[in-house]
Amino acid sequence: MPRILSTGQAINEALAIAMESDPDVILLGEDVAGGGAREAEGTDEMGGVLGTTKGLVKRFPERVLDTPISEMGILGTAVGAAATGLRPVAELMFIDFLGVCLDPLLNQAAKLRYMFGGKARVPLTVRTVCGAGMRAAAQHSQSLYWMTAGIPGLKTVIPSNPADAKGLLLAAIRDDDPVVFCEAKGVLMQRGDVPEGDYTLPIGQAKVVRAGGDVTLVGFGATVAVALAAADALAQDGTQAEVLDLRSLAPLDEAAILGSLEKTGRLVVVDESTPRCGIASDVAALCVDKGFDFLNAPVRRVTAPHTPVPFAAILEDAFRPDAAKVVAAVREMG
Amino acid sequence: MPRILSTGQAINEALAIAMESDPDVILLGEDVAGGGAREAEGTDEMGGVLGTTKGLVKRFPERVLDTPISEMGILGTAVGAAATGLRPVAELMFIDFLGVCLDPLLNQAAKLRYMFGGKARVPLTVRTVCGAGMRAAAQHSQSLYWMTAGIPGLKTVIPSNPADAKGLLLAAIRDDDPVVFCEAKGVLMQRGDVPEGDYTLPIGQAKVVRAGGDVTLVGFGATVAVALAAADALAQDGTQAEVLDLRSLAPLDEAAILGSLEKTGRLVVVDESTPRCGIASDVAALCVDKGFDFLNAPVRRVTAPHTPVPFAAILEDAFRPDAAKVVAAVREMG
Amino acid sequence: MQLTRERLLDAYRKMRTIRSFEEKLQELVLAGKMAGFLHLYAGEEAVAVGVCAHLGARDWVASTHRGHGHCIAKGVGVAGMMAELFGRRTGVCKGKGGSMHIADMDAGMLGANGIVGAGIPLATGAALTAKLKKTGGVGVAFFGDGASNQGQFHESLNMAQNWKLPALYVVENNGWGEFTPTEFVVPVSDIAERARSYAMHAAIADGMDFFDVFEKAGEAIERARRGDGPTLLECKTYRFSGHYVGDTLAYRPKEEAEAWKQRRDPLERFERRAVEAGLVDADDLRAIDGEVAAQLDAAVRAAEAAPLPDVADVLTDVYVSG
Amino acid sequence: MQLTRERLLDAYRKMRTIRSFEEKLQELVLAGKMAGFLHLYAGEEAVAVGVCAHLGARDWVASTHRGHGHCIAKGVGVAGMMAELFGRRTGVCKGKGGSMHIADMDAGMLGANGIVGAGIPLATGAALTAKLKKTGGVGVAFFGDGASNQGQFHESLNMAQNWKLPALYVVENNGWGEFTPTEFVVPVSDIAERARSYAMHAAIADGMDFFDVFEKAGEAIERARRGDGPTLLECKTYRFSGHYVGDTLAYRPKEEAEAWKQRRDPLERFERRAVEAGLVDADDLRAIDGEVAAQLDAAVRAAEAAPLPDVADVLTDVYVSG
Ligand SMILES: Cc1ncc(C[n+]2csc(CCOP(=O)(O)OP(=O)(O)O)c2C)c(N)n1
Ligand SMILES: Cc1ncc(C[n+]2csc(CCOP(=O)(O)OP(=O)(O)O)c2C)c(N)n1
Ligand SMILES: [Mg+2]
Ligand SMILES: [Mg+2]
Repeated sequence: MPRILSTGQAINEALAIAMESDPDVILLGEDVAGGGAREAEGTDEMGGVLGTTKGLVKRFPERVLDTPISEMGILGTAVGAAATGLRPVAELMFIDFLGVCLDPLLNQAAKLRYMFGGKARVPLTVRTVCGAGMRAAAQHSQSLYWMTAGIPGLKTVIPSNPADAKGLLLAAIRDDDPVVFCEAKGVLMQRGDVPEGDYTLPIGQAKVVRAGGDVTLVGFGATVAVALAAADALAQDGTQAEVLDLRSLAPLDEAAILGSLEKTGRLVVVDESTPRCGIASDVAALCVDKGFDFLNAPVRRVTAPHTPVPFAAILEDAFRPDAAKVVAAVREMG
Repeated sequence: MPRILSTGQAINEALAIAMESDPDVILLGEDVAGGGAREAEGTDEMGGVLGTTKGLVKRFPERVLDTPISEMGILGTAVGAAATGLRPVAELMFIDFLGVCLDPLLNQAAKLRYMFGGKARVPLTVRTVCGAGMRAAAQHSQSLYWMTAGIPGLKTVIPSNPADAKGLLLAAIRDDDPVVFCEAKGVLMQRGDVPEGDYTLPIGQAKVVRAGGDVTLVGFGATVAVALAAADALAQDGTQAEVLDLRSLAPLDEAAILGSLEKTGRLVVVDESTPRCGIASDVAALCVDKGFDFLNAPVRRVTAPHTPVPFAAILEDAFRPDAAKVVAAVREMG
Repeated sequence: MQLTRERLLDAYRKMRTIRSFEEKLQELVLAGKMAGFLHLYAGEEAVAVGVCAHLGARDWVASTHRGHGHCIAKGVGVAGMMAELFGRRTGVCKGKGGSMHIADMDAGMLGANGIVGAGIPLATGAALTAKLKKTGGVGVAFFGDGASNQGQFHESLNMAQNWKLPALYVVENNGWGEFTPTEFVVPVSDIAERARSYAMHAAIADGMDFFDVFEKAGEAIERARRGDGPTLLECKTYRFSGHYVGDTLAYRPKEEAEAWKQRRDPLERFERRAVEAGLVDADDLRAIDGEVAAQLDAAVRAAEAAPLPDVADVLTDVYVSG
Repeated sequence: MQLTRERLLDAYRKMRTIRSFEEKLQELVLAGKMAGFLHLYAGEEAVAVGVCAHLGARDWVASTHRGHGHCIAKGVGVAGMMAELFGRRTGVCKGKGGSMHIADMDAGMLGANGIVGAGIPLATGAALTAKLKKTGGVGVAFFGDGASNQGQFHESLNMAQNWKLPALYVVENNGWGEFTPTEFVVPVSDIAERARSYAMHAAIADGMDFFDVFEKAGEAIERARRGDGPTLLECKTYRFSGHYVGDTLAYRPKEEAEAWKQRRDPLERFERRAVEAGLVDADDLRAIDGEVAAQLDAAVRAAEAAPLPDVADVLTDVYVSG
C-alpha cells in the first residue's frame, strides 16, 4: 500500500531495505550517523546533515560509519572496499565537493574493471545532493552530474520523486557497477506515494510521465516538475506536451528520447545545470544525429546561464530554469 | 622570420617571453625545473617530464618553482597567488590528474570573481597535457578538457600547431581570467613555422584552416590534423570540406561554427575525447539550436567510444578518431 | 607588538562587533528575514581578533564557512557585510556571495569558503606572493579541526615549509566538526602535533583568551616576516552555537556548552583581565558596546532599505574579459 | 613467522624474478619491441618481497606506477604479466591495462596505479572489508616518498587510525620522486615521522635488507591482524634505474647510484647473509637464477606468440551490466 513520504524518507527506507537484505551493504560519510556523540546521554544522532540516514546507525550499528571530513579518503576507501567484497554506499554531502574527491570516481571506480581486463567489479553507490534553490550560493548549489555522467565506467541516476528515489536507489546499490545517485534539492523535500517493500527501477530507462503529441519536454530530477508545470501551461493554449523523465543520465535512454521525438517532432530539454558540456547538449546532439529525420524545429535547451550560482534570492531565482522559460522556449521554436 | 619548432619548443619560447615581459609571471609544478639536483655537479635540469620548461630555471632562477607531488596544493596555491598579485603558470603534468586537484579550479579560480561581486581577478594559467596515442593507458591519456570547458568562470584553449601554441599561451598568461591551456600529445611533438617575437592570438576565436563548401569539419588540438587528412581524402572524391580549428573550447566561437555551417549545411565534429557531455555534443547542440535552418543533414560526432583508454596499441588505435572514421561519417550522412 | 590601550579597545570593539553582529543574524534568520546557510563564530572571537591584531594592509587572510569573525577582525565593514547577507546590491559582494563567500579583497580578506580546507592553499598562495614580491606581508589561513583532516591541509603545509613561506596556519579547534566531536575523527589530542610532519614550527594557544592568542600569533607572525617560515598555531576554542543557524544541537550535551559559556567566554575573560590589570575601564567597554549596537542597528536598517541586485547581474562578474 | 629454508628460497626467487623480469623489459623497450611507460623497481626488491612474504590469499596489496615488484611478490604470474606488457589478449589484464595498471584480483593485487597516492585509500578500503567481514586479512599499500606529499596519504592514514583498520602503509623512500630528490620536497628526514599526525604506530626498515623488512613488516602485520591497528612502515631504499625506461638520468649524480648498487644491492646482501649464516647454499641460488631466466625467456616467447586483442575488445569490460 502506498504511503506519502518525502524523497528523503524514501531514500532512508531504501537504505534500510538494502542493508537488511545484504550484510555487505555499508554506509559511510560525514555525520551519516551523527558523530560519536551518539553514546552520550541526553543526545541524539542526526543521520546526516539533512537527516536522510537517521535511525540507520541504531539498526545497523557496525555498518553506518561516520568519517572525518576527508572526501578523497572516503570515496577512495569506498572504492577499495567495493572491489574487495563490500557494497558501500558513500555519502558525498554536496556534489560540489567532487572538487576534492574526483579521482576515486574518475580514475579508480570508473576504470578498475576495464584496466583489469574485466576482472574487477566495483559495486559502489555514491549518494550526493545537487541543485540550487536553497540560497546556498556558488559552492553548495551546483548540478555537476554532467561530470560523472561523462565518465565512461560510471552510471549516474537522478530521481524526480520519492517513489522513483526508492526504486532507483535500491537498483543502484545492487548494481555491480559504480553508480552516482543524485538527490536534487528540489526533489528531496517533495512528498508523494511510495510503495512499501522491496522494489527496483531499471537503470537506464526513462519514463514518459505525461503523454502528448505536440512537443517533447525532457527533464530529470528537479526539472521534471518544471516540465510538468510548463506542460500544464502549454495545455491551456492547446499545445499537448509529452514529458519524459530521464531518470538515468548515464546510460542515457536514447530510444525513449528518439521515440518521443519521432512522435512530436519538437523537443526542449530542461536542465538545472549550466549550459556547457552537459546533459542538455547530449540530448540535443542525439536529436540532430539519430533523430534528424524527426526534427520539425530547433531543439532548445533551457538551462541555467553560464555563471556560478549567485546567492541573492532574486539572482538565484533568475538563475534557475522555470516553467515560464520552458513555455517561452516552446513558443519561440514555432 | 618564422623558424621550424616543435610545439613544445614554441611553448618554451612563449613562457620565456612572458616571464621576460612581466616579473609577476612565475612557473610552478612538479619538476618544472628538474629538482634540487640542479646544483649538484655533473647533473643537469630536466625542465619537466617532457622537457617543455627546460632552460627557464637558469634564466629565471627565482621564478621557476619545483613542487612536491601535491596537485591540490599546487593549484590552490597558484589560485591564492594569482588573486594576490602574481600571474602564475602552473603545470598539471597530465590532465588526468584533475581528479586530485579539481577544487582549486572548480570552486576557487572559476568562482572567486563572481562570488566576490567582481572584486577579484585570478590571472592563472594551467598548462596540461592531454590525449591518447602514447600507450600510456587509462590514467595518462584522457582528454578531459570538457570538464574545464564546462565550468563557468574558466576558459579553456587548445592549440593545434606550434605557432598557435605560442600565441595562445601568451594570450592565456596575459588574460586576467583563469585559463586552462591544453597541450594535446598529438600536437606536442608536431613541428612547424613559429614566428619570432611576442604575439598573442585572441582567446575565443576559431580559425578556418581550410576552406570548402560541401561540409564543415570541426576539430581542435590533435583532431585538426585528423580533419585535414579527412579533407584531403574527401577532396579526391570531389567533396570540398571546410576545416575549422576551434582553438578555444571556452568560450566557444559560435559565430564561426554557425558561419561555416551556413555555407556548407553539413557538419562533422571530431573530438579525441569520449562522447558524453563533451565539446562534440556542444557543437552539435549549437547547430540544432541556432543553426537549425542551415542544416541539410544530421550532425555527426566522431569521438572516442564511451570507454576508458586501453593500453594495447591495437586497441588504443581503434579508440582514437582518425581520418577514415571522419570520411565514413561524411559519406554516411549523405 | 605593544598592546596599547588603543589597541586593546580596538580588539574589544572587534570582538564585541562579531558577537553582536551574529546575535543580530540569528534573530534575523529565526524571524525569517534572512536566508542562506549561516555558521556562527560566537565563542571563538579571541582567535580571529587576537591573530588579526597583528595584521595590516599588506597581509591576507583566508577563511572558512564560519567566516564572519575573520572578516570583522580583518577590517571588513559591517554595513557591507550585513547588506551582503541580506542579498543586496550594496553588499560587499553585491549580494552574489552570501555568508559562505563573504570576502573583501580591498581589506585583504580572501573570502570565507564553502569548501572545508580550501582556504588553506589560498593563504599559502598569498604568502608566496608576499615572498616573491617582497611585500613584507604574511598569508594567514584560519580553518577548523575538521579541516585538518583534509588533503589540502597536508599538501599546503608541506609546500609552505618547503618554501619557507611567510604563512600562518591557525587551526581553530572548537571541539566539533558539524555534529561530530573532534576526538572522534582526529586521533591526536593536539592538532599542533601535525606540524611535525613538515618539520614546521608549532604553538598552542588558549583560543578563549585574547591575550594568549595575541602573544602566540605575534611570535609566529614575526617569525614569518623575518623569513623564518610558517607556523601551525592551534587555538583551543569552542563553538557556542550549533553548526549553523537552525541546528537543533540534539547531538551535543547541553552542559558542555553551558560550561564553556559560563567560564570561558572570551569577551568576559578579556574584560576581567584588562579591567583588573587597569589597562582599560569597564566604562570604555560599555561605551563600545553601545556604539557597536547602534552601528549594527544602522547596518540592518540600511541593508533592509538597500536595493536588490538587478536581475541582469546574474550574468556579470563571471569573467574580467570576454 | 619463521624464516624456513623454503621461505628463504622463495623470497630469493621472487627478488630474482623481479630483477630479471625488469632487465628483460628494459632490453625489450630499448630494442623497440615493447611500448608504454615502464617504471622499474630494481633496487627495491627487498621491500616488496619482505612485506609480501607475510601475506596470503586473504590479504590485499595496492601498488603504484612502479608496480612490477609488488605484483611478483604478491604472486602474480610472470607469463600473464609479460603478455600484458606486450599488449596481448593473454595478458593478465587482457592487454587493456599495461604496466601502470597491471593487476590481478585473483592474487589479491589491487593494481598498479598511475595516480600517485591513489593506491593508499584502495588498500585502506581493503582493510575495511577485512575488518567488517572479519576475514583476518590485511590491506597493504605500497607507495613512494613523493606520494607521502599527496592529500590521499593524509586522509587515508587518518581514517585507518580512526577505525583501527588492519592496514599497513609501506612508504618506499627511494630518495627520488621523478627528477626531484626527496629532501627537496619532504621537509622531514624520516617519513615515518608522519605517523604521529595520526597517533599511528610507525617503524623504519632498511629497505635494502630483506631480513630487516621482513622483521618490521611481520611485526606490523601481526599487530594489524591482532586488531591493534595500522602501521606506517618506512623502508629506506633506492631506485637503481631512472624514473622510467628511457630516462637520461641527467639530473642524478652517477656516483650516487653506483654507491648504492655496489654496496647495498638487496639480492647480493641477501645472498651474503643467508649463505654466511648457512641458511641456504649459493648453489641453490644459482639454480634459482637459472630457473628464473628460463621462465622469463619462456614468458617472452609465449607473449610474442600470443594473439593480439580483438579490436572489438575496446568496447568490453566497461560495465558489468548494461
Ligand atoms: C569539502 C567539504 N566537505 C564537507 C563540507 C560540509 N561541512 C561544512 S562545515 C563542516 C564542518 C567543519 O568542521 P571544522 O573544520 O572543525 O570547522 P567548524 O565548523 O568547527 O568551524 C562540514 C563537514 C564542506 N563544506 N566542504
Ligand atoms: C597525481 C599524480 N601526480 C603526478 C604524477 C606523475 N608522476 C608519476 S611517478 C611520479 C614520482 C613519484 O615519486 P614517488 O612517490 O617517490 O615514487 P617513485 O617513483 O620514487 O617510486 C610522478 C610525479 C602522477 N602519476 N600522478
Ligand atoms: Mg570544528
Ligand atoms: Mg620515490
